[in-house]
Amino acid sequence: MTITVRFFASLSEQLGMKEITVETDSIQTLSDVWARVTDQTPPDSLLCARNHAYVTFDTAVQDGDEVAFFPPVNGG
Amino acid sequence: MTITVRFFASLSEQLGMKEITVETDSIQTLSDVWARVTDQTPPDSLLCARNHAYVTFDTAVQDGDEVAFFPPVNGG
Amino acid sequence: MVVKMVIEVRSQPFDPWVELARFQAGSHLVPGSYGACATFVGTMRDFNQGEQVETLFLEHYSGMTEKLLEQQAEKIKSEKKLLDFLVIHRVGQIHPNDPIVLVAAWSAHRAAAFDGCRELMEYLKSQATFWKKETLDTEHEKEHRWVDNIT
Amino acid sequence: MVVKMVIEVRSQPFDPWVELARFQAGSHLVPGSYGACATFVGTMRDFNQGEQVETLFLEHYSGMTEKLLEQQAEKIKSEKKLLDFLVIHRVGQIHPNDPIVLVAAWSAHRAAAFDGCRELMEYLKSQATFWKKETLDTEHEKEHRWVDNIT
Repeated sequence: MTITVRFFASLSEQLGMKEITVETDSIQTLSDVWARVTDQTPPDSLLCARNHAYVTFDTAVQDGDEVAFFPPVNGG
Repeated sequence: MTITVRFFASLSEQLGMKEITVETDSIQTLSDVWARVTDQTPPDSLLCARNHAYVTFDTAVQDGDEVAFFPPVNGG
Repeated sequence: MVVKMVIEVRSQPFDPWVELARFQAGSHLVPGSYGACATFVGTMRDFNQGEQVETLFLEHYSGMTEKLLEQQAEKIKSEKKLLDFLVIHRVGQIHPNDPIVLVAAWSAHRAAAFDGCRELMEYLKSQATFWKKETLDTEHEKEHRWVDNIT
Repeated sequence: MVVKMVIEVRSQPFDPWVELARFQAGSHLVPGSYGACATFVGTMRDFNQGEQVETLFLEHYSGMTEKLLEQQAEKIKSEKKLLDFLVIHRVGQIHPNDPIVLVAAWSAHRAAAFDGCRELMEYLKSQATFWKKETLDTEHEKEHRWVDNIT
């Protein structure tokens, strides 16, 4: 399956990636996606989304999903 | 002493008075002022002010005071 | 420079957004100093307590009204460290969709602005010496009534 | 007529008072139907956490940000019986005194307008996918830092 993975703000700068496409059938959850794209331990404050909705790291991914990882938000 | 007495809104219409000047030395409090200008029993919800500040009916009046009686407020 | 809040009772219609733009463009607020502005605009509805309202007459106790609002605004401003207040309130004959009241509070941070604006508005509703008389749009003749509750 | 709230992320400067006047003059709100409008405007300050801030870069997750705000606004609107919401949020390069966010809530009565505006603003601050990077005005060189707390 194909998963689009996006990173934002300070996390994107730290990892040196904004967007990456993962093609594999060996991943099931967002945790697996993280482990597939980086060796780093996820920061304690890390947030994630699947298809534009907040989810937990044990949420399953499906072919075609857009997954995102980002630090705490602070708009306004 | 001379006291200016003012009435507002529905109370002013009921009493048929907007403003009246009382000249006498026989009054001490706002209750006395009320009794001097009308025979009516004060409505339960009646409010009063002395020189533009909310006061109670047992507040003393002095020469030159402006006293006001009015119903509950509802601006905004 | 002494900055003074603006608390105004006005007998002519006003546009709250124009007033806010004008106030912010004036000398009251230092650019870059305020992070938050909370406002409330009360507008005349064409219905109240189940009845169609044609016009509203707003009476006030000139002198006392302004004094109460200034005192309360000063108190809230100092308690919450607000930067400024703008209050405009209509009196006289008012028509549906006319703005009746504008309260705006500026602060460095949003909690103080929200709290300050709401506190002053609640005070205005419950304490400031304004009274409303409605002209109802009944079938046969005009009916007048003093509003006897806080809406 | 289907009335739709306006939730907008914008990369150009905006004037909140002009936007409010335009929105109210449009087809969204029936004149005479709303008695209350509560608004909040967040503006860029030139100081934060004790430092002089020169510019701010606001990043967002396009698509997710708008979706979250629309869902939350719809939820609050239905819970509180609000009539309408207007939300505008800047992204990109921002300078001191620029408006960053406008949230406005219209309702028949004031409690719902106040509560609705504040609830949506708190949601926006804590959940909407925006991130701020400040450029500080230090003596020698430009220093950049991602803001890591909710102000």
